[in-house]
Amino acid sequence: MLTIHLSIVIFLPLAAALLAAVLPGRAGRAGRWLVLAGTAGSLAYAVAMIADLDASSAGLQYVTDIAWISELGIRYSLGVDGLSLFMVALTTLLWFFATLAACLREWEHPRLFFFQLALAETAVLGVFCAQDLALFVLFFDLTLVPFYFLVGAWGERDRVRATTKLIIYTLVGSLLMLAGAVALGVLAAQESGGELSFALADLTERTLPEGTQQWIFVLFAAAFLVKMPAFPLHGWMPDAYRAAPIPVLILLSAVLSKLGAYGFLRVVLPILPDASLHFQEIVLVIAVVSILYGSALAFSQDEARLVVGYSSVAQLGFITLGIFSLDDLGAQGAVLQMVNHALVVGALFLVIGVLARRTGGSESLAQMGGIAMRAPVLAALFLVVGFATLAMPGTANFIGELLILFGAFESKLVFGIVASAGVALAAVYMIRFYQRAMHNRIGERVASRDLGVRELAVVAPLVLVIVALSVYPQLVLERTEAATVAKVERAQSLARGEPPAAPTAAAEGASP
Amino acid sequence: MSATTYAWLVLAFPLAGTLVIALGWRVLFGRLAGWLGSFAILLSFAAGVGALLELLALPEEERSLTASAFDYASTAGLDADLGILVDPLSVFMVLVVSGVSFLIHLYSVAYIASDGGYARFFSYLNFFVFSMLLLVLAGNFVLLIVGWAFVGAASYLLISFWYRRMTATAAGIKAFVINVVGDVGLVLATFLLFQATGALDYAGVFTGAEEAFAENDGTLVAACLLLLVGAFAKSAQIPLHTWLPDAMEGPTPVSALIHAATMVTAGVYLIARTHPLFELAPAAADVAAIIGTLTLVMAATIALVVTDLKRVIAYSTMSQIGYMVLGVSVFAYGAGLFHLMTHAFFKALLFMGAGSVIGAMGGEQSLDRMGGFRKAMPFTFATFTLGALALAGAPLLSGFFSKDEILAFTIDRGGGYVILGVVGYVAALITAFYAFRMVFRVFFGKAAPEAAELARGGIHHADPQNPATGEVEDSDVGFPGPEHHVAERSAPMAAAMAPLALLSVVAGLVAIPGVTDTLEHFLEPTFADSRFIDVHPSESAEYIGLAVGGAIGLLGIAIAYVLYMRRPGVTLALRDRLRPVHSFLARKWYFDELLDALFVRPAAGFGRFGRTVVESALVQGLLVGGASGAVRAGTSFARTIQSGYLRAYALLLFVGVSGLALYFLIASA
Amino acid sequence: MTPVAQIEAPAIDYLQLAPILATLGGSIVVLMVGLLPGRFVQRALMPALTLVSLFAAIAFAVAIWEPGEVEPIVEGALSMDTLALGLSVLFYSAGVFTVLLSLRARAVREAGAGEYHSLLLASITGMTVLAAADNLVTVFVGFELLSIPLYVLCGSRVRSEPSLESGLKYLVIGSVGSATLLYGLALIYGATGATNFPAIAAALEGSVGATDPLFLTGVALSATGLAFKASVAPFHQWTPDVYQGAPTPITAFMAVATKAAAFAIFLRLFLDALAPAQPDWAPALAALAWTTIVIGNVGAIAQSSLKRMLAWSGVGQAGYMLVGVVVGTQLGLQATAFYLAVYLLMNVAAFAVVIARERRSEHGDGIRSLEGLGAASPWLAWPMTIAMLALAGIPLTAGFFGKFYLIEAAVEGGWESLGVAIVIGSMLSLVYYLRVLAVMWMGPIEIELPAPVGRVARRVKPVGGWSPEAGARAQPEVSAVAIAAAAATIVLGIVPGVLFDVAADVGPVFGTLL
Amino acid sequence: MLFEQIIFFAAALLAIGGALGVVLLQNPFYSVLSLVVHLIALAVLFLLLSAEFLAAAQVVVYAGAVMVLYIFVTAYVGGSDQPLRPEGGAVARLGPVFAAVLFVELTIAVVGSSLQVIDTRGAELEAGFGSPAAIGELLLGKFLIAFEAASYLLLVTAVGAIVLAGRRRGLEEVPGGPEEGTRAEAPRATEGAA
Amino acid sequence: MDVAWFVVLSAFIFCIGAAGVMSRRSPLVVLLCLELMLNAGTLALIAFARMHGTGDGQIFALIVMVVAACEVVVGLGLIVSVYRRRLPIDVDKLSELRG
Repeated sequence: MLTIHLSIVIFLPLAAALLAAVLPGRAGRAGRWLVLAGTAGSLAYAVAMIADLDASSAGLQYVTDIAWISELGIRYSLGVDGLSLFMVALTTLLWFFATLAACLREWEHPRLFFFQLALAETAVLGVFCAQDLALFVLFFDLTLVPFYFLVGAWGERDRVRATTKLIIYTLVGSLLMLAGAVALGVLAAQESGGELSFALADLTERTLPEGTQQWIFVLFAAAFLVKMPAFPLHGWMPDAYRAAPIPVLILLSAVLSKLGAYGFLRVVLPILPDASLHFQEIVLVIAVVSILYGSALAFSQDEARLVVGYSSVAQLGFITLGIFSLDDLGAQGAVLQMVNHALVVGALFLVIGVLARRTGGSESLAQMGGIAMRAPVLAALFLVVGFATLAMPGTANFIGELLILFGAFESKLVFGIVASAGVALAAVYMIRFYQRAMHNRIGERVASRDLGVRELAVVAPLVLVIVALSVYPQLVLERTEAATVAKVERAQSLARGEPPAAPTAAAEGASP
Repeated sequence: MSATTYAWLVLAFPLAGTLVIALGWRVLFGRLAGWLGSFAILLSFAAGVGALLELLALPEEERSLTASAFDYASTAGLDADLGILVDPLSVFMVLVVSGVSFLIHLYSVAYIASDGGYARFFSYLNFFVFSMLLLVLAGNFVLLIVGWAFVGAASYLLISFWYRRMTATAAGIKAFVINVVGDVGLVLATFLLFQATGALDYAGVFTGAEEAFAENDGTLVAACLLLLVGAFAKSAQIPLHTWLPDAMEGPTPVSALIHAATMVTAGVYLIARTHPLFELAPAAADVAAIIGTLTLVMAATIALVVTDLKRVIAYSTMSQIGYMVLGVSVFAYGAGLFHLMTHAFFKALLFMGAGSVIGAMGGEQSLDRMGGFRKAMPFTFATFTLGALALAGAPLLSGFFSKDEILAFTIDRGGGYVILGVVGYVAALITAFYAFRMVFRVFFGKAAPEAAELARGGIHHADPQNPATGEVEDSDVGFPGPEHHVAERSAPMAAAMAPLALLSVVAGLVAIPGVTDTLEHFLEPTFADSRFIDVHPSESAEYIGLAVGGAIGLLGIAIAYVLYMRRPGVTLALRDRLRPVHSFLARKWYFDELLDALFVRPAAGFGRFGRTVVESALVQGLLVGGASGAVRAGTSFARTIQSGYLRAYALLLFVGVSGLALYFLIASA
Repeated sequence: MTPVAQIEAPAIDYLQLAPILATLGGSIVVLMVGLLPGRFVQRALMPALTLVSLFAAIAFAVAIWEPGEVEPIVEGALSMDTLALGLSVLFYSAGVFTVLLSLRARAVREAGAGEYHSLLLASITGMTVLAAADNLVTVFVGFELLSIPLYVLCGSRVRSEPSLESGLKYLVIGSVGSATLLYGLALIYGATGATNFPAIAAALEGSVGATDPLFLTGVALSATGLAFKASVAPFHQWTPDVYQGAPTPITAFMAVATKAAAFAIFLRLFLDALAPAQPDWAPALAALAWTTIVIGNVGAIAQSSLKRMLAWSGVGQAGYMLVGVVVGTQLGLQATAFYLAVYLLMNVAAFAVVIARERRSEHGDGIRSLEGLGAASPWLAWPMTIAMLALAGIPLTAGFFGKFYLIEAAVEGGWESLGVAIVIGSMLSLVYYLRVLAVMWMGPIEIELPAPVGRVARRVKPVGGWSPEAGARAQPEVSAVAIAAAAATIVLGIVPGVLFDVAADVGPVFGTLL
Repeated sequence: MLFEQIIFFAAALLAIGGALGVVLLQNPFYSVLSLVVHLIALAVLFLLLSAEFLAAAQVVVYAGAVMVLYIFVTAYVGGSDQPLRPEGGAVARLGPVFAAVLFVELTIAVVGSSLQVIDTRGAELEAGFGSPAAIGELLLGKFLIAFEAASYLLLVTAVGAIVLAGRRRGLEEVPGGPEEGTRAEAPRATEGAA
Repeated sequence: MDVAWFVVLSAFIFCIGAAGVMSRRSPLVVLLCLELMLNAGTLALIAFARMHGTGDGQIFALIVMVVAACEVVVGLGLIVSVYRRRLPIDVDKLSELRG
């Protein structure tokens, strides 16, 4: 089947933004709503796809596969399975809310701003849909351009240094990955004698010798770990988080960080199974350290953004842990947790924005306190989000972490046990955050008032999604299971010393 | 309707109550929220009764029903559904929980009346009851953990209900984090069981465990110990008990409901629920027994010296739960649960009484300032004393039977258990003593000014101040309300206390050795598979135990009478004589300091170290600074040789040439 | 003494020579017409005629375009194969852009329109000769024919001190370079006894071993000479100084055309004549590539003058392209050709903006001249942005595929390390490319250049380019060039197929390559 | 034969001497003159290598025309002589060293070369080798392009010379703006502070 | 007389020229040194031509002479205009473009 559905999903926002950018003067002011409509369109499309996804098959659906640059063996090849589809869904969802949040305040050069916003969405969606490694890399690198401007031109304190750091840091990774990707394609072609192709399906079938796999793995890992970010590669995070405007920050933290984890699942594990196994323990160490370190820093921060920022480091540590447990339970947990984390982080930053408006713009915990007093609704929503963030049992996050830990226990008990300390630490930093902000004595400059309609319109729906998912996490689990299992099966069988499972074509979809 | 349907209803009502009150907080005027909440719990209790009847209608061996709503999380070999288990044990718990909870709701309707967070309070309470019922009805470990954590969350919310009190919020965090530690323990345990048995539901795990594990198998013991971590965190047993005294920061009904009657007994329930595992791993059971005993002694001793009325009761709670833990871990399930029930009654009663007194004192909680309330509040006096008697194990009251049955079972096991039993009796003596220490210091002696005012028909309303720090607080949202209420003046409170008083007296009658064993018999189906189901101390032994226990109880009361009524000065003299002992007890055996030094400080230190050292030195310094430093060095090198001097350029060019030529010469050789 | 022998003139295929003749003739015509006085002639006719001859050359080049190996013409002096023609088209288009950018340049006034344009055309002719050279002598002549006019053009603003300085520097260092090249060629000739490339290759295959020290030393010296022209480190030092001093249109021309010519002959000499010795010279060139990539990008970081910054970045880019030579495969050849084309577009766009700004702003070619451009005149800011992103190798610009292609060639040729070198270079380059974007788009900001550690390098003064013609008026042609080049960069970044086809044609000119 | 060797060494010494003179003599005038000597010595060597035509060209064109041009310019500019001042002194010291290194390398290359013929007087020459006729034949034949290009190059050079040294017409009225051609910033005086 | 001698001699002259370029500051003399280097090339070419007995080398040499002349002319032209601009005739003084 050859459909253009995905192309529509990907490019709809960009198209809307271009249209909005060329709209003349007065209409131009309404352009932002056009962009919002574009993101809404993609969101609707994604939801529809989830609705009629064939959960049973691990294969690709809505496949588009056209030769783009035959000289380089690059194909415009899109497709989704359960895994990608949920990534797409959460991307569109968060972009919708971020854009909405952005629409509700004023920007200078709004056209440019919303254009960049939409361009970013298109790029990210491209990454999640790409089924050709070169295309994947292309979109992956492309994501950085709009974010460079979004943070640099509309950011806050010290924005230029922050955004430069962000881009250089992450692009260093991405460029290494570019080299790795090219090498992967070419060497795989030479190895197998086939003609040059970057199609993930082909690459999965053409297994490289372990030595080659290893150095390519390093290049990819560099890109993905920086993106997450994982300790000690999170140097860009504090500055960027401080500088980014809230709507951008939501996307940066909720969606962009997932690119790394997704990349591991989509590219590294299936294509470089031996290397994944070889480096498993190193990556696990990084993951565990990220968990503990991130948590520890999260509960010693004063800036609300950084509390969440470092908590994300920890959360993505968990996700990495799940992925590199090389165990289907862990992987499933990781996938679920990717969705959860995106949702809660998005909500948290929205809340931080709301809080800042009640503390005279300050986001320092020391300045907050007692905000709950006249804002029960805000307090309640924040509480729900907080509990979800610390993965309280009964939330989908708990199921995610449970699966991750089970996976980790299965494969590497020690790492799992150390990591489980992170669960308790999460409780510490999250409750501390909630308490310092909402409870305790009232800060001097705090003016406690409840959520306005606009704020409610942005925050509440997101919280509803979180609650819904908590009641029925199965929604994600059953649809992603087949795909995820297919991603890890090779590495898993290697890890268990079974004869390596032949890469099932179904696992990667019909090869072009 | 089948028992399971009732069970769903049991869950449904409190949940509905929570949501309705939470969403409708704006429109629920006056005390409507309170009545609504209480009514929801009443319905839930009714449903519980319905379930009980349905269950009794069934033949004994079929009295274990499961029902499942939908797949909660089932993927990659793991399968957890939203399922409940209805059997005598869970129904028993449901009844105790919902029953006591109802009365406490009733009490709160009046007690909390003037508080700014009235509706919030009741939605929290309902949520707590829902969570607790979920915990006891859960059909598999995942759902158990969910209920377990919800209970913890509810207790966090209620402890820091007066959230603008720093002390309250601090206590809340402490409780929450320790509870989460417990959760983690449960998760780990669950995994070990899941790995071995491949199942998550109770039946599957228990049957699987019997195949998978030999007696005292290492893994199983580990799993049981991890279960105990969870249990101890909830039930405030050593070393995870430090949160309970601080939890008294919460409003008194909360202390009554959560921190006396229901939540803290969850650990006991857990051990009883997973008894097949513990019977397979006696080693773990013994650990539980020993820790239970330790706790009950420690708590009792501390209760001797604490001067905060509520904290005294809190420590007594710890110590009583120690008895229960001891009971269930010597496989005297009936006894343990029996004590759980009786304790729920009299301890809730004690707290309510305390609440009434504190109300009269205008929020003041210190025993030192109380006294002489006997005349002013006869009803409170009467009920409180009954509760104290039950606690002290005075003959023929509920505590008398339940406690002594546990000890009888323990001693009956012989061997080392005898020591535990003896210790238990010693602690009983202390218990009796501190129980009446409270009674005498609160209700007898010289009347406090508040008591006098109450007698004169007024009631003392100090502007609320933090009992811990004494700082004055406004009475707006997030602080205690301005008014205070005493049982004598508000019907709902009295209406809640009277039945409990009655129960504390008569509850013992359901299990008089040799006469009645209603409870044991009812619970039998659950424990039918236990190897100890038929192990009973001989009646004679039980009666001897009862005699001894009764005597000890009376003796303790007598000593208290002598020390506090006859020769007041003595206690002070004693305290000065035994200064070190006293301070050791007053500092709660230094457990807070210990945990602080072991966990809190290191963690905080690690965080500070990370923020100040690692971030700057490694992350920003070495990785960022190092790279950019290298680049900068390269830059200025490149620019330095770019000196602008033609001849220098020529030089470099020839350097390059000769270099290349050299390479090629070597290559040619 | 033999009686005077009859000289039979060689067969000359004029059609094949047509492109060369077009520019050559053009230069003479322009020179002659330039003698006529009159504003119209000077301002309008000169550029027009130049453009005519350039377009004619392009037309001829396309006309005789024929993939695959072609017979050398005129006794093996030249071989107008697709490599020569393809790159020549680049020279010609570079010429076109230069002419447009020079319309208001002071250099034209000071040098005289006729001379200026005819020198430009002469240089272009030299480039074509060089790119087509199939014989050592032709190589040298072409080399000089390309260089000498440029020396003059660099110094053509005789009233401007930087211009003179750059001219003299370029001349002296350039002559050293060509002397070295000459000596190298002499040694090669000495070792092989032949001047025609095929003959040389044959000799290396046969009688003379490819490892003869005399021969290899010759390779070393001639490599140096070419590396110098391509501004490959450590022979790059003239580049920033000359680029900054020269009139900016000429800088742009040198940046793209000279480099292309240098690489043309690099490819031709090393992949054709010296192909047999590839194992010997490849490692050396690889080392040069590494050095160049690092030095170039590192040097660019601290530049406050846009011209210098582009010069340094040009050094770095030369390093990338050298990779294509090192691997010595057909793919490498194609990748290099492809990148040269892309490189032309990116740089023209960038330089056009620099010209537009330096003529207006008091900051001259300093980076400050771009401040707030995004808001002030997006039609200049966007091309600059695109150019920078493309140079940095960001996707959806031609630059991305250029790098992609080179890396692919490197890996396929077994030089993974060079692939990594390219990406490392790109990383370094981000620092200064992004700075430009920040200055244009991110409002008034502190432009932070890394403070030099160790011995302080002396401050660099921006060079003024203020031009009376442009002082007040808009410069449509400059913006047009910028926009056109930028647009092409984007288009080729989305549908690069066309360019790839051309590159694929250029590939198989040397039968010997795999 | 001996006679030839004597001539070679004499000419060689003369050439080297001339070269050294160019580099070492302080006064540009003398440098030019010693270059002339050097060129003539080279012409002699050309003769030894049986390149009569080139020898002639060398003497006539080079030592004659070009050097005269040199003299004029030197006179015009006034070659004030400077000592080898240590501005960029390291360079002045290192330069000769690397030159020497290069020389050693080249010598090794020549000596180490596996070509036997290099250690002979060279191949057997057919008659008229190096004669104007032979040269002409090659120029108009095999090297036609090079020849034409070279001639074109001469033309271009002439143009260049005009551009550079020729008197400019009509540029004296230079409108205002920053003093044309100078740097955009501070005047020269302040520049070059280390 | 062996060809090698001539080649070595030419190499020596080449290096003298190089050394001169690197050590003299008067652009005039620098130009002369460049002449030296080019002449070294010529000599080598002619020697090789003799060695191989082919005329190519001599033609090459002839061309080189032309080129050398051209470079001289352009160089002198630049020097003259530098002088006209009243700048010091000293390559070390012409070092404003740098960094």
